[in-house]
Amino acid sequence: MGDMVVPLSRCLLVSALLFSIGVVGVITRRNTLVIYMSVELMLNAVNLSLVAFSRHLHQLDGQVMALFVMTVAAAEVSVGLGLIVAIFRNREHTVDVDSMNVMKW
Amino acid sequence: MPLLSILIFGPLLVAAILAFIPRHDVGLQKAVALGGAVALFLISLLLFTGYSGAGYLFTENHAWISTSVFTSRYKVGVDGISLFLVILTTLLTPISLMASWSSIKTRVREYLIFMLVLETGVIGVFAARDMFLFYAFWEFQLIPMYFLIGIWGGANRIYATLKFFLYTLVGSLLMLVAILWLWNTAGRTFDIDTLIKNAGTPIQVQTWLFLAFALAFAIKVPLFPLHTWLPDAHTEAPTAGSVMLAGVLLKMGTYGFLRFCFPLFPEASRAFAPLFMTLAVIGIIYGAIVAAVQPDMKKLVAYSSVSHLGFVMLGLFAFNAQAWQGAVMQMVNHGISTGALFLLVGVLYDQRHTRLIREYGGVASITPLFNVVFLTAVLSSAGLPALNGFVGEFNILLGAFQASPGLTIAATTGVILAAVYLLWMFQRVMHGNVTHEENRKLKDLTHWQMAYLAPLLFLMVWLGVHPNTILSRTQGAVMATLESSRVPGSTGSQPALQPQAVSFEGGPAR
Amino acid sequence: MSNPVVSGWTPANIDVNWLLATPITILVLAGLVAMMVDAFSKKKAYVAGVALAGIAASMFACFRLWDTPAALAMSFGLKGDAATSQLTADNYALLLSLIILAAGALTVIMSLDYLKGQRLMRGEYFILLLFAMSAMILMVQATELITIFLALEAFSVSLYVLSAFARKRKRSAEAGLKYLLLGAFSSAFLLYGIALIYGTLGTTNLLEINRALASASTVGGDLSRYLLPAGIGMLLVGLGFKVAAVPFHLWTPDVYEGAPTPITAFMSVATKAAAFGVMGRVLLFAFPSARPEWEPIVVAMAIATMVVGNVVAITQNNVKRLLAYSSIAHAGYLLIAIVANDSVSLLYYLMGYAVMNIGAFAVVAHLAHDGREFSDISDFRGLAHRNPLVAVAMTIFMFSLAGIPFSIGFNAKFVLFLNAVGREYTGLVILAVLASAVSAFYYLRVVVAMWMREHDGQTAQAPARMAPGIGAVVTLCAILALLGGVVMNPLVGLASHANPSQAPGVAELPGSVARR
Amino acid sequence: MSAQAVLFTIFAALAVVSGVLVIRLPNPIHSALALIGNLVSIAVLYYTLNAPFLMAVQLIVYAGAIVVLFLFVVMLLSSRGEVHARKHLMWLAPAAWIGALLTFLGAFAMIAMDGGRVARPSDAVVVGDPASIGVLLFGKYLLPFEATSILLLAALVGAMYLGRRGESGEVEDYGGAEEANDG
Amino acid sequence: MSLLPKLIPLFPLLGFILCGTVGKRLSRAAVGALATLSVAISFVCALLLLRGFLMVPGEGRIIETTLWQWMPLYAPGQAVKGLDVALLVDPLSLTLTLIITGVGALIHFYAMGYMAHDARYSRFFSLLNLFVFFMLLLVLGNSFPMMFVGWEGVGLCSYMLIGFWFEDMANAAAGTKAFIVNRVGDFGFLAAMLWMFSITGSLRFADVFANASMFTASALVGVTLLLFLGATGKSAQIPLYVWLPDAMAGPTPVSALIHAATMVTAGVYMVARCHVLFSAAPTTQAVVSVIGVLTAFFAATIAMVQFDMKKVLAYSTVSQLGYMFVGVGTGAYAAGVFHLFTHAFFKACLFLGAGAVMHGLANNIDLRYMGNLKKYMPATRWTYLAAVLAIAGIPPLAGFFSKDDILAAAFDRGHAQPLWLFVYALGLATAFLTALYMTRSYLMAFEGEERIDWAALKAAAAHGHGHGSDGDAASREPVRGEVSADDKAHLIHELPGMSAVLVILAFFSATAGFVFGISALKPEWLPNLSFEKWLEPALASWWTHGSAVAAATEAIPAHASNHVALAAISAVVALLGIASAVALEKARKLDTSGVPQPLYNALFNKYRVDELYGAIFQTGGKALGAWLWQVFDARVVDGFVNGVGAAAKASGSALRRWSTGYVRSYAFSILAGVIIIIGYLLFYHPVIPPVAAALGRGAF
Repeated sequence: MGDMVVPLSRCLLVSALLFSIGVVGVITRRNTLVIYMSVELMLNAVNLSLVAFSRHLHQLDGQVMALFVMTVAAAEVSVGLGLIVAIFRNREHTVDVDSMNVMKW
Repeated sequence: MPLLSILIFGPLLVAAILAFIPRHDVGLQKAVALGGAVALFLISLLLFTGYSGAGYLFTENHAWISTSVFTSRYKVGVDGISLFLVILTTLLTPISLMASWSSIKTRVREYLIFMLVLETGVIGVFAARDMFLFYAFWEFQLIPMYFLIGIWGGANRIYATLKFFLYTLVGSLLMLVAILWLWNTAGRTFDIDTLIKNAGTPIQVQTWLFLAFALAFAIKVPLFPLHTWLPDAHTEAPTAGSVMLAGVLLKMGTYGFLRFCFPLFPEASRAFAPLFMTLAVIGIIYGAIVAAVQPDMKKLVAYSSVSHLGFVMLGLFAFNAQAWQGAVMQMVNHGISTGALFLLVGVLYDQRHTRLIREYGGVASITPLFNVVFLTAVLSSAGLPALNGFVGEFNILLGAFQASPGLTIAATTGVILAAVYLLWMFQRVMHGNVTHEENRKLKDLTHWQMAYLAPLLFLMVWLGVHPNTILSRTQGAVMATLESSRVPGSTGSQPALQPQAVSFEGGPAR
Repeated sequence: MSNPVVSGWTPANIDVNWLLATPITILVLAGLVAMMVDAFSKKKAYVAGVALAGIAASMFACFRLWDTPAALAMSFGLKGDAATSQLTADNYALLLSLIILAAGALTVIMSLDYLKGQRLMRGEYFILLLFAMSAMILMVQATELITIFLALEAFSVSLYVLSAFARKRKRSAEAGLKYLLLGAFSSAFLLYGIALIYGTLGTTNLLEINRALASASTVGGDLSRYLLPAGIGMLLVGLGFKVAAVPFHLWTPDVYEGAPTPITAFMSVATKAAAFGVMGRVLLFAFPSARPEWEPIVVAMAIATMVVGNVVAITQNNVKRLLAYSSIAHAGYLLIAIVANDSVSLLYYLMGYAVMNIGAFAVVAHLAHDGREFSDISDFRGLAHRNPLVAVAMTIFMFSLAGIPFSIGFNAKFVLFLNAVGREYTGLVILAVLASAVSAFYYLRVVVAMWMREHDGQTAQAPARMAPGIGAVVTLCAILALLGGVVMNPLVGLASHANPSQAPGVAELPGSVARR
Repeated sequence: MSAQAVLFTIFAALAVVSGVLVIRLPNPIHSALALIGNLVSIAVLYYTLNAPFLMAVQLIVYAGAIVVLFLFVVMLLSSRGEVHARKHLMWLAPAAWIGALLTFLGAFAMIAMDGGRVARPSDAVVVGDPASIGVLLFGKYLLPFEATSILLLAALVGAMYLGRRGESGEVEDYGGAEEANDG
Repeated sequence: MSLLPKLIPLFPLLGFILCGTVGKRLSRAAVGALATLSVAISFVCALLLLRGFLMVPGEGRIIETTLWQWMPLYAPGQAVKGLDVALLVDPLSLTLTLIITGVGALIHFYAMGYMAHDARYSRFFSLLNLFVFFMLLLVLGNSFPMMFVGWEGVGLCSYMLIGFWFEDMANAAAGTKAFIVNRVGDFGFLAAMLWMFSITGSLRFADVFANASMFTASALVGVTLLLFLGATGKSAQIPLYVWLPDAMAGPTPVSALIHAATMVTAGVYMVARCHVLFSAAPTTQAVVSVIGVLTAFFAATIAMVQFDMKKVLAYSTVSQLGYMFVGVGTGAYAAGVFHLFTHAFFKACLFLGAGAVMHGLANNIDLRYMGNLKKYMPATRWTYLAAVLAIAGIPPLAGFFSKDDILAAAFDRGHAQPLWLFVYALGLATAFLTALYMTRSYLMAFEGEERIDWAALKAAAAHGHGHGSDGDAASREPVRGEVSADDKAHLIHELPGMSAVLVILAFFSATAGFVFGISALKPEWLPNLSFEKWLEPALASWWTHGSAVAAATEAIPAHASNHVALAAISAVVALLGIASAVALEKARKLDTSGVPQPLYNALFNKYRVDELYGAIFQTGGKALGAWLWQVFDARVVDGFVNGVGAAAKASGSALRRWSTGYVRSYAFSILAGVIIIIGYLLFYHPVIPPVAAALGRGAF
């Protein structure tokens, strides 16, 4: 294939870029749900790296790992959404993460 | 018989018994505590009668901690130096208990327990022959004192007790690092004798280790300018707390120098001797001057401790037998005299609930016996010859003069100043007309109070006229310590100790 | 099968010894049984009973597995190549498991009273606790990064929920949410780190990593110059988050304060044990050769953690929050053990820390009543009057945490510092002792409140009688804290016996993989 | 440039753009939709990287399940979104951008230095087909696979507990009774 | 013979213990008798010792007896030896012992009457006995430390007895002042001991003096000057004389015994005891002599204008002590000690006379409210007169011999060293002043117009006798008349016991001089009881055998002048002084109205030295103490300590803000950590060129 293949470094670069975007999302967004989405971005970015590495190493281990990561993402999201629903029910109806600062210092 | 273990764990046992006495039965609690403390004192006298010669006696050595990381043994023993500090502790504990017999009204049981635990800790420090054991006791005894000041202290007690605890702790922890370093470099053991034998560390390292040890001890002493915790702690502590604090806790610092700093780091100790002697002399004079202007009697006595312990430090860093004998003597003396002073201030405080000098005046005409006892304690503290205080100071000065005449002469002015602040205080409290009507109701010393003051008075006089009671027993230990603190290669100009040449029976007339 | 990449990993070739996983499987089974009991029984104490039974059985399994010969203590690897195994039951893992289990047992016992008082008695609580424990044990037993990651996520998820267990309480819910958001965020970094390590070394198996690095054959080609250290760094971010190392510590005070007190106790001890266990295994076993890369990072974290934890704790007025910062500080000391390559102190310290910290939180739990928690320092005022035994116990815990002699806390610190000095990390130790001098101040504040101040009478006072469960935990911990201060041989012996380097084919070699 | 590479470049760009949209769109529903775009783009990237099975899972699990879950909750909560903007947190957004940029630059440099050197040609193509992955999953990765069971169980129990309506007797303190007593 | 020395101090000690412990339960007579007897027995012991000494030749008159070892001494390079509790009896110490116990016993006896009505009777006698005990230790100690024990012990007793009536703060303050000023002197003594020990390795007199050659010249001067500093404190010399006048606040027997006859002479004794060292240090000798004569002169000038009878006597004591120092400073140790000896009698007599006056006048001590007391107190008057003449130096009374001896010695030494001519001249001037002011005090008290405050006397009599302060007497207005002569005789009376003591002392004041005086001036028919010869073995020969110091001592030229002429000059000067006083009395100017006001102020206020010291040491010391305490200690030292704590707290308060409560900022903190780690990984190696190179290779 020669240079026909997408270079590993390019994949990693895209992955890093997506990861960074996710990071920015987590920090800049106040809506808890969007923060969750940003975390998903980050996890997907890592998955991309894993897959790229997997191809690079002529293995499938990376792909299996990505599969596990998806499970983790699903579990996290389900609990996270459950939590936000519980909070939303009990609290002044907002999902603004900045309003959760009773405890500080 | 494992005398030292009995002395170390006896108080704990008594404290444990106290825990099971019903809370309301205060009388029984007091009786048990005092009975235990007196019994322990009597047992400690067996140390005195059984001690002979030099070296460590009553040694116990049992396996304790034996792990892959380190080994530490339960090794205790006393030599002539620690012997008297142990006895001083066992003596002052029952006295303190008696002094607080009626003045402590709240949480009596806890109070008694903490006093006894304190006794354990302090005796442990003086008896430990294993560095780990020593350090454990060294820090451990902070706890009971911390509670004694913090619970039964004066208005500003919490600040004072925290300051006491933290100040001491900071110093101790750096010593801990030094101990660990020493362990690593000197044979990976905590056995003090082995450490001393192996501690041939290069001078640069020695300097740091010495400073770490010295910081811990100097804070405890306290050496100027590390003294500010002391007046606060004393002012706020209950009487018995002050007695124990001044009587024995401060001695742990000077004892530490003698027992650890000098043998372990002989070169560094000597290299720093000018600095420490200077600080000691500053402490002597500074403590005295500041004491003179104190409006509070306890604070005055506290600052006087700074001054008195300055003498001890001066003697210690003179590195000769005369001064060390004096220093050891002075450690004991200070415990007796200052302890008595605190007790007497406590007698006044219990009745009037103030320690301000200006609240008194003319007390002598109301309480003649108190007057005599107080004056004796004051004079003992001021170093009047024929009383105990003089012997220590005189020996220290004799020895220190050989090391540094100039500083010693400066220190000698402390003798003048001691008279100034003590007698001036005495005059303002005891003499003149009764200016406060409340003072007319002051009671003279009761039999109970005399019962616990009498031993101290007796010792003041006895040790003044026959200090050999102590000096003859400390000589061997002092000489041995001096020998082990000798800088290798240098020929000491110490007197040649020929045991058979020493006569304590009194030399023949010329 | 024909696929070359599966090379060798055919079911027939894999050595699966489920016996080694019994501590985990027992807990999972117990969790499942508990779910059934919860579903069919109104009496939630039965659930707790199941949980305790499960923990006891798991502990028993741990004891049975203790000292399994190294060759037999490996599982889930290729037959004949122990270094490919993914699960180990070495003493290191078992001791950590025991710490986790003990913490869990004490938590369950004190939770019964606590939950009753807080009207929170739910079966899920114990079930989640069981799952969390099993995941933690899996994490310390695993020798493979993906398993570690999954286990970490599993117990984290449980803990997210447990933190928010008093979901109608503002602080609890907030704690859960904060923990979850930050946990997910940080585990993304952890995952990234794992991905980089995988990418550069071609394996996620710790033993293989060790072997690969030791033999210096660069499996992943030339990738390891920066990306491998970066991977280790990201790994440290994720683990640093779990152990509450600065600057990843910020969740700790909030979560510790908001979570139900027994959960806080459990988190502070078990999470720490699991995370430090993994950190030790990863850094000291997988990456000893990469020490030049990670050591400065860990040292910096240790310094910052000790300083920040202790200094900020001074200003805290809530005991739970104070203990949270104190746990940060203790993480700093533990990081020294990591740096000093000292698993003995690490384990011993964790044991000691478990005893005194659970005890302290149990006392806080004791103060909670009437559906509310009273964890302000002012709530401790006059406790010595009202409840002297509790005050004595709390005093023991505080002095032990401060590292005053004749307490297990002192001995733990002593051993840790001793080994660190013995390995020439004196500078760190000096900093650590200064920091612990600072720490004495805030521990003493609690003691001051209990002994030297009177209750202002404005807030409700703690019940005079102690609930049996909490009482038992407090008493046990107090006795252990004191006993451990005098008797060191058994626990240190246990810790020294749990040295994981007995794993075969794993050698600690000097030198670095990369750059130099 | 091969078709694969072209495909990669296009969808990588799409993924980045949709990613940016996720974090920039004010309405969470829009964000969720952008997330779908992002996930799909990544799925395509998986395909270009020889992971067809993963692409399928990505589409089914992520775009199909997770994002739908997101949409449900977003609509369920019909939140007012980000209402109070805290003045003292204004620094966070630029700081985050700069920080993320720095991180990315660091990653860029590292990838350039390490990854740039190893673009070695590869002839053995390993494709992640379901069978191979299955073998790995139940062989080599049996233990992590089992680990996920704990994870999922915990998530299940947890989510159920959290999502359940409250029962009587549970102490509530919402309503401002509790004041922050630290400070 | 070795038992007696031990017994001498023992009895007063026993007396002290008995009076102090059970004294309150005994009757007053018993206490007084016990105390007096204990001293008297010691006196008998001393007499027995004297008898023993007189039976052996001079060389054998020395006993050193050890009681027990006090403490070990570790002199560098020497074997450990003991510092003993041991006594040394030689003619010098025996002389002092006789004075102390003899005069002491008399004063004890006198005090039984004087203190009869005091509330703290037993305390008084126990302290008096304690004083005698310490004084005996002082003179009998065989080493410097032993001497120091007595030295400070007598200071303590002095302190307690001056402040005996401590209800009046002025008395207590006087006591404290005495002790503290003495401590300044003791500092010198102590420092000298340290120095001597560091040189000779011993502190026993015999060892130190035998090794006097080990001292360098400067060490010798230093040691002796320090010793002399001790002496100036104890013996009230410039600059430490300020305590003695105030010390008159104590009961009069105390003033007589401690502050006139015995304790204050300890400095003289000490210099005489250390004559080996002093003789070898001419610089110090000059200092001692000049200080002595200056003190003598200035104290005499102050005494001129005082109205307090006891103050006059106090300054007179200071002045006479100055003479003694001139004696021992000049090298005429025997003369100095001889003056000490005679002074003990006449000054005790004078003080006890003044005490009798006070006793008669209900504690009035102000000369302005006396006059014509000869009418009421004849015995007191005659004995007082005899003592005045003795101190004035009228031949053949005791003072004449002793004073003349000193002046002659100074004049002799003036041949070689002209400084001593100045000493002699000033001494002579002082002799004139002494005669003048002593006669003045006699005239104002016993002769002339009657200025007695009868009303106050009557009031006091109604209240019964009590000894309060002396100070308020001066504020009373004189009230005349209205009291019958009978009443007067009843109000002012003498106690026979007290008078008997006065007579004995007056007798010795009159005769001691020509019995024991210098042989050159004595008629042939008197037995040869020369004081100098008696002391000779102790002062010259023993300690210095073969040493270099001995040579130095002998280098001083022997007597060369015509002593008869010098004595005549002295006598004339004394007579002139008396005549002047009588003349002033005739002119009614004894109340000092003739003295110019500025001079009067300066003299009456003792040259304001007290105020100067007060300003420097009291005010300045207090200010320094307050500054050190409240500023330096509290702000600087403690400020640093608290500052560390505050800094920790402040950094804690700052760092806790890190934990803002906002989860997003927590996330940013994690990101920051990541950045730091990545930054660190990239930091140590150049980044830009390799990246550029990689890009050049087509990394992506």
